[in-house]
Amino acid sequence: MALKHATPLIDELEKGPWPSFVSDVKRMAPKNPMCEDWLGVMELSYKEKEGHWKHGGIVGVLGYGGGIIGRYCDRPDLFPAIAHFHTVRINQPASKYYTTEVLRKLCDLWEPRGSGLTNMHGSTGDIVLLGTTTDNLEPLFYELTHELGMDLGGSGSNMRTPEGCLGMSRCEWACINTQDIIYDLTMEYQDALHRPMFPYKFKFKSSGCPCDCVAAIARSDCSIIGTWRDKIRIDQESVRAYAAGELTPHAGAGGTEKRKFDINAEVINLCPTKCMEWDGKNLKIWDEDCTRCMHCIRVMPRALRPGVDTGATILVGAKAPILEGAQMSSVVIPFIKMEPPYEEFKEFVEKMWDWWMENGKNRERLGETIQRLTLREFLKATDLTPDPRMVNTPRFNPYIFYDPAEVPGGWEHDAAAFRQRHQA
Amino acid sequence: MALKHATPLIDELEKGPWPSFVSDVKRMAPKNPMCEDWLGVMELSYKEKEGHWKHGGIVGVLGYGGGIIGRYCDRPDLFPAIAHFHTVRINQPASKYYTTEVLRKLCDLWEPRGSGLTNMHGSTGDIVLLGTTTDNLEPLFYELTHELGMDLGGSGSNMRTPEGCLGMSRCEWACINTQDIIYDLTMEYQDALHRPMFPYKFKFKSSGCPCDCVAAIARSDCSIIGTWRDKIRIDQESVRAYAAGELTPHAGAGGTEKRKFDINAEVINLCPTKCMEWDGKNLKIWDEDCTRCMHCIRVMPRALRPGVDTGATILVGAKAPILEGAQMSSVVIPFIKMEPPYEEFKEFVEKMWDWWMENGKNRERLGETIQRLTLREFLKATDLTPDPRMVNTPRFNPYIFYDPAEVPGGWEHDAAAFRQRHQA
Amino acid sequence: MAFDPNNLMQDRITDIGPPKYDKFFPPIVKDNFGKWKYHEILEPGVLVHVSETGAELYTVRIGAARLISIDLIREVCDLADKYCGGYLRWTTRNNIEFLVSDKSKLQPLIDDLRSRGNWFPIGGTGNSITNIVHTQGWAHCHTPAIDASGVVKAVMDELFEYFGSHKLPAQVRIALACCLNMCGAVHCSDIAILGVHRKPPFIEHDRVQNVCEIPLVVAACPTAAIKPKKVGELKSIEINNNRCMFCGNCYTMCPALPLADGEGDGIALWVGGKVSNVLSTPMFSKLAVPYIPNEPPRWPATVNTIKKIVEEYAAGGRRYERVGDWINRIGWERFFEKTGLQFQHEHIDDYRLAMMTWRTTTQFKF
Amino acid sequence: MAFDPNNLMQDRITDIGPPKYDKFFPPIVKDNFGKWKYHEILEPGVLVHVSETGAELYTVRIGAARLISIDLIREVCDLADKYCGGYLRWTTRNNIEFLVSDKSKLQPLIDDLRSRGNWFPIGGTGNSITNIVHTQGWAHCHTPAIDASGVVKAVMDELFEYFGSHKLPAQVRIALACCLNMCGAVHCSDIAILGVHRKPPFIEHDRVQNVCEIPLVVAACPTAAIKPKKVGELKSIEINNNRCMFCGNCYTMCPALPLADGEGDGIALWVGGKVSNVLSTPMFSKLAVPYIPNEPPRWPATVNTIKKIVEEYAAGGRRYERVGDWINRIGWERFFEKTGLQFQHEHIDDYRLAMMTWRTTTQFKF
Ligand code: SRM
Ligand code: SRM
Ligand code: SRM
Ligand code: SRM
Ligand code: SF4
Ligand code: SF4
Ligand code: SF4
Ligand code: SF4
Ligand code: SF4
Ligand code: SF4
Ligand code: SF4
Ligand code: SF4
Repeated sequence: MALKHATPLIDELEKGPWPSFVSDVKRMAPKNPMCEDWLGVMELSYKEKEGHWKHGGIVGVLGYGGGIIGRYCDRPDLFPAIAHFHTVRINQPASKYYTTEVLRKLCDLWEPRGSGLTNMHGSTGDIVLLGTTTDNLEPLFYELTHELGMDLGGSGSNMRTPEGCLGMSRCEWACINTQDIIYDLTMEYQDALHRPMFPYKFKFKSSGCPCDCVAAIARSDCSIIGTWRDKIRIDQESVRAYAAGELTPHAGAGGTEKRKFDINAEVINLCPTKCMEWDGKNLKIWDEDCTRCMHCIRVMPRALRPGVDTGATILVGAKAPILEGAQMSSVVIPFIKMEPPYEEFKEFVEKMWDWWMENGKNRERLGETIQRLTLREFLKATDLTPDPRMVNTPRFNPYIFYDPAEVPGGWEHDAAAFRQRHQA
Repeated sequence: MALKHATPLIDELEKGPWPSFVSDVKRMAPKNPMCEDWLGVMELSYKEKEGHWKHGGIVGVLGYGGGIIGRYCDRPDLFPAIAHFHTVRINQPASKYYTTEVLRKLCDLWEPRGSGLTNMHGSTGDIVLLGTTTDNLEPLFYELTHELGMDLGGSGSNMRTPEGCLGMSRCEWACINTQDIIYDLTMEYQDALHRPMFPYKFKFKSSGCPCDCVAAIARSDCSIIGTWRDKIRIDQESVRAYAAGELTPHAGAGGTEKRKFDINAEVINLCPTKCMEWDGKNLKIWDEDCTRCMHCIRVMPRALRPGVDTGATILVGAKAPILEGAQMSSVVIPFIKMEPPYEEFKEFVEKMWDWWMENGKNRERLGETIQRLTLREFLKATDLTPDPRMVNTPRFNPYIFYDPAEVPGGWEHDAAAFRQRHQA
Repeated sequence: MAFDPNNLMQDRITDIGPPKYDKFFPPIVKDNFGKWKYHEILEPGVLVHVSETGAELYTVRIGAARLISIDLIREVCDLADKYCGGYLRWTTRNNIEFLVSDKSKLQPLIDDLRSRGNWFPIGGTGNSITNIVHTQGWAHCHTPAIDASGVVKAVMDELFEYFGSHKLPAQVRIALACCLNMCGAVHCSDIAILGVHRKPPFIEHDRVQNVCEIPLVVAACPTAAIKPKKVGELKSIEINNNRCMFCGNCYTMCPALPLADGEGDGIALWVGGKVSNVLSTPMFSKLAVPYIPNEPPRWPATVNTIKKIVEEYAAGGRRYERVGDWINRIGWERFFEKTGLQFQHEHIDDYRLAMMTWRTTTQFKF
Repeated sequence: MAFDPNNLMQDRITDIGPPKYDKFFPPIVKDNFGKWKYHEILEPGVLVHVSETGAELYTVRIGAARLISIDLIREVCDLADKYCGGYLRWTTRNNIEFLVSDKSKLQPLIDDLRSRGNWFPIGGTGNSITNIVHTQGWAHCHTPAIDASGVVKAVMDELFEYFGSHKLPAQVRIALACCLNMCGAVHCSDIAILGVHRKPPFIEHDRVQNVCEIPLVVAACPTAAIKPKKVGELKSIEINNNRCMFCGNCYTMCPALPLADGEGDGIALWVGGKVSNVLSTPMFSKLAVPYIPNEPPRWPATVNTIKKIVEEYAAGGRRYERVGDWINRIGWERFFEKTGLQFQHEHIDDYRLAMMTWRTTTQFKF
């Protein structure tokens, strides 16, 4: 069946071994005029090398300050079906597990109410329904809540949809229950998620271990990363089995064949802290020097496991470049136990938010506020004690703001006495 | 003989195994009232924990804009002999070699004309004569030039006295003739040294090799550091002698006894680029990967020597913290041949100075001007080509100032055409 | 009760949040939650996780476009119903994972997936190039300098051999963001594809005061290039083009400042970033190529440059070395040599922390 | 002709520069310039350099105060005349080197030096603690927060065993600067002693307009804490004390802004810097102790803290590891533990590049 718009350029994207979104959408187009016009606008963009979407106005559902991104086409004359093309962000279930049942319901819900196109998932983690009109929003929200038991995600200057790695659900290295943490925070802070109250957006992400499979350290204002503070568990027999070539090193990540494994070359010498020793029979780890980089564990997963006194390292301030340049998260709590109901952690979160709301400028991410007002102020406001683990290195400039409380007489000089000692 | 001022506090500094400046000056005091009063003012400072020197006014010798630091005591009532206590900076001979003849002449000259105290040497490298009065300056300068064939060093916003390591005079690693370079620059730029013409001070330092024994990289606006670009010279027989414990490793720097020397542990594994191999008989270096860190050479000086295609790496911008924080020098010329008359280098110097004089703010060091106006501008002004050796890492922020000359249409948009393609 | 457009408050449910996380867990996950003991990759794209209880969970990972239709989702559901008791998940990089509890269904699932043309490629595990994290591009956003999905498709087609194999020294994570907002968080990726503008915005003075809040626009500029200015009777702004580095933040705040331009826009490539704390610490991506023109529909120059970088890394990287570790070992001078890329003034940082990137040592390679 | 105070131009010589460098070379240096082949440290403080020609030059290095009198110089000359044919030099760290060409005079020189009490200690070579580079302090400058020569004497007395021995893992370079101007260039030293003020300047409003150029004073402040201000009829300035970090740069420009204060001033200690490009690249010194009070005449707290740092380094450093390399290996968390120093808010950078110092990884030691 011929489509409304010829798309010679994007048709090129049907070729090749990787799944083609063009083929997918073309398959939809006969049933959905939005898809048809969307193919048309894409083709136009491919021709002109310019996008054709305008800024969104304020669209949303009643009582929510976020979750919908308004979007309008700048050529409604050519593509009337997508003149309005708003996005709906749905808070994904933690770690993105689904039954086919709920997915089919979602498809059934979306089919009549929008383009039928989605992003599985958005960069923040939401289910993204791509392209609908304002009048569809309220019914869609109604069905979403009633029939799927789901809710909108975040947008605007609010807490954004938190996201975690799959953690304990399928990973042997998880040191914290990422799913429960993410779910608990999401539920506890529904108001912050749905009603913008912050200077700018705020993102939580949680990874179960330092591998950081949800990239928390790069893109969350508050990163919760599992770790342990006791000893790596060693099964010496399995270590010997790796050495003997009986087990596949690196769980097959570097090739699935069993192979001779030189523990010295591939583990001991690579350990960043050089805190390991292998005498051909036994592996010894000086855990007090280990920085929990996961390398030895990930290359010999059947022999080594994280310790059992587990908890999280909390880091804050990651963000993309706008305005002050990109930041990664920085350690502010080297270790915290993370057991429900996470009270100690939530107290920290609330102190952090209070400080940020009081001091942050409009459109200033937490990391930027800390940059501007100093990490010292942040620690003070959140009742945290300075710790060398918070820095890669102490300062190397001598521009120290000494506390006047610690100086005899504070900032005051006795000018007269000074001039008695020293003639001008 | 009792001295004028009791000095119970600083007398404590006569104790202990390290040479005592207090004992030294006390020995002088009976002959020189300036020394007597200087001991007195030091004692007062030790009591009050405050210095007693005021800002200097403008003092100097005719036709020179630097070389003398004016200094006045803020208690002339108590210490009249040092009411005036100016410093004379004398340009040291390169690498600070002396004959006793010239030193004695210097002492004879200084004895009647000042305190008889010196700094051998000042931090910049000058011979510092510490403490004299304004009326002594001209005769002192006359005698200095006539009898010693010496001249003043720098102070103020001028080129400062250049300084080098001892280089080829007594070091087997010197890749450039530091003495000649320093002498040549000093002579060529006498005017810049004696007559302030820059936004702020400007320092040259030259080390013969990457050991940097004159700390050029930390404290010179322009650092000239010897290096080579061919191969490390290896005497395999001597390598074997080290391995066999026949030669003292590290030339005795770590203990002067001969000892068993594990080349793998002490050299191969420590080499920062891991570009060496030792099979028990022969040492192999992949020179293309060597970063010339000097380690292997310094631990086996009888076996290894720098290459023979030698020259210098030029780095610019080092300085102390005021204002923008301390800087080390940064590479701007990875390799340059340094043969008299150093024309290519001097062309670079003059372009650099022209740019700095034109663009530098008052009291802005070269490194700060580069920070403010970008390294790109500096390279452009000095006709240097960007090279990855100039950076530890390319930029990681996306804030690129693209050159409009490379953009079709430059900075201009065709606004009307744009709005024909895109409705507002 | 059904939705009543005239009575939005009727029966309204709000703030229920997402379904509880374990609601969609397959039974084997529920039973073995927190008890997993080890895992193994059986072949690229196929994992087994073994529990302390002895239970074994098989996972088959397939690459997917991130922009997918409900038709595609339904097709995936059919497969999950047939082989996985109806359970599946998406990964943090937008791949789909089929969760197989019944080992006998593993090979049939794999065979089925392989039989369906280019829809469901298996791979993305271990030392592969997995799915490219990306953003909207011309598909939906108002600030892009490039498309997203199309560039990703073109790149993945070319790198496809690395998706279904483990032949790289380590995992390679590629990300794309269509503008400097970097929704793809590309700033810590092994290879990052970034849409860039190269012309300062033009100012539609007749619209500014109507559609923009001038103080917010002024504050939005990272380099303070924008000042308020009266143009005739109109309140507007002026831009010091010399200070503009084309970030588009002002355009985000003010639609009357378009900067997109077909000929001006294009792609910058970045390399050597990472997120994990494994061996080395997280690293930012660094500029490799300042500009490649937009070449729809298949962006050949971009694709080939990435391929070249990957191939040099594949040839030169040591086992476990991420791209950034490899470059740190060989040095940037060698990176540019080996890849044939040109080092230009754009590579030298000139923003706020620039000084920290200069080479303050004589240590480098000739 | 003699100097005539009434005719300065008579016979005036200017711009002759220093004597040519080889003028004072001993003959053996002239003959073997650029031909040296290797060297060896025979015992701490005693070096031999061997030339390709076979010539051998012996050097005996002695520690010296940097502030020395002409009497002392003459005494040194006597020694050089007796044993060195009248040749000697100073090093870049203010030690004196006797240059002995005649091997038979080596031991007699050493014996003679040793016989003269504490005037001429032999050492400073190899893995020692050599002379402390320092500045003026209360001896001559107008901005110091501490003395220089006296602190150096007290510290060297305590560390004396390390001057004449090679028992440290590597060389340890200590430097002192009496104010933030850092004439001692202490910012790249293994251990740095820095004089610090802790009170903002007080303003002598009645003097400012007479003795200072207000725009220069305003420009001098790195943190923009200073503004011009009229005080009654007087043109003066005001200081926002909250922004002042006590650098004293305004005082350098304006004597009417004193900030020295006996109780406020003191010492900050820094560690882990280096200059050489050997093994590791040059490094800045990092804050170890933000403040120790001035304790003349012998600064016991400063001395003991430095001793403790040196001893921990001596015990824990590996061969060839500079202080900074040692700390990088063990981590700052261990450095503070081992030395018993307290990590405080002052250690956390809050100046311009502060962000680059934060720990953006989960890698650290408990
Ligand atoms: C949809 C999504 C991209 C995607 O294709 O997945 C997205 C899309 C937009 N982002 Fe984003 N961001 C999305 C995840 C991100 C991320 C990644 C993350 O959350 O992990 C980042 C980087 C991390 C961070 O937060 O810094 C990100 C950093 C930005 C920024 C820069 C923020 C900064 O502080 O530097 C902006 C600009 C702004 O806020 O004005 C922005 C703005 C936008 C806007 C709203 C455009 C704008 O200027 O108003 C985009 C709307 C596009 C559209 O029409 O659909 N978006 N944005 C992602 C959200 C989907 C979801 O909810 O799951
Ligand atoms: C005498 C000397 C210290 C010493 O005891 O050795 C010295 C003494 C002074 N220096 Fe210095 N500087 C001396 C070498 C240095 C060095 C080291 C070097 O040259 O290698 C530095 C650090 C490197 C650098 O240049 O950055 C240095 C960085 C400063 C600064 C900070 C400059 C900056 O850009 O951060 C100042 C402040 C200024 O210029 O206003 C300064 C200012 C001063 C003044 C003139 C005080 C002032 O504020 O006006 C001092 C006069 C002291 C006196 O009364 O005798 N001095 N000054 C050194 C010169 C002796 C000589 O000629 O050999
Ligand atoms: C499924 C997923 C988590 C999820 O919640 O969805 C996941 C799952 C696993 N990751 Fe991951 N990682 C996942 C995203 C990530 C990310 C995030 C990202 O790429 O955006 C990272 C950080 C990337 C970075 O550093 O830039 C990540 C860095 C790792 C590492 C560190 C590897 C390294 O060399 O740095 C490991 C350990 C390893 O594989 O050696 C790891 C290991 C693992 C293990 C082996 C954990 C386990 O024991 O089961 C899982 C199978 C890995 C595999 O694919 O071979 N995972 N992993 C994500 C799959 C993404 C995909 O579809 O390709
Ligand atoms: C005499 C002197 C040069 C001069 O022109 O006066 C000199 C002379 C030598 N240096 Fe040096 N260095 C001299 C100041 C320096 C400095 C500058 C400084 O300290 O301010 C440095 C850089 C310091 C730093 O990195 O902070 C310096 C870093 C080195 C190194 C690198 C050591 C390291 O582990 O980083 C070597 C190589 C070695 O010793 O292993 C070296 C090696 C040498 C050798 C062995 C060179 C040779 O082949 O003769 C000389 C004898 C060293 C010895 O004392 O054991 N020299 N050397 C200086 C003596 C200062 C003193 O009195 O103590
Ligand atoms: S971050 Fe750690 S716990 Fe989470 S999935 Fe990755 S490896 Fe497993
Ligand atoms: S986790 Fe990393 S640091 Fe710790 S022992 Fe293993 S390899 Fe070494
Ligand atoms: S810098 Fe090099 S050439 Fe100069 S003295 Fe030191 S080791 Fe010798
Ligand atoms: S000079 Fe340094 S980098 Fe070069 S081979 Fe020797 S140890 Fe290795
Ligand atoms: S990166 Fe830029 S263009 Fe792409 S989705 Fe995000 S805001 Fe839009
Ligand atoms: S594009 Fe960015 S840099 Fe340019 S004017 Fe706008 S906000 Fe400023
Ligand atoms: S460091 Fe400061 S106080 Fe010491 S001499 Fe230099 S300018 Fe003077
Ligand atoms: S001491 Fe320094 S920071 Fe304080 S006001 Fe003066 S110049 Fe500014």
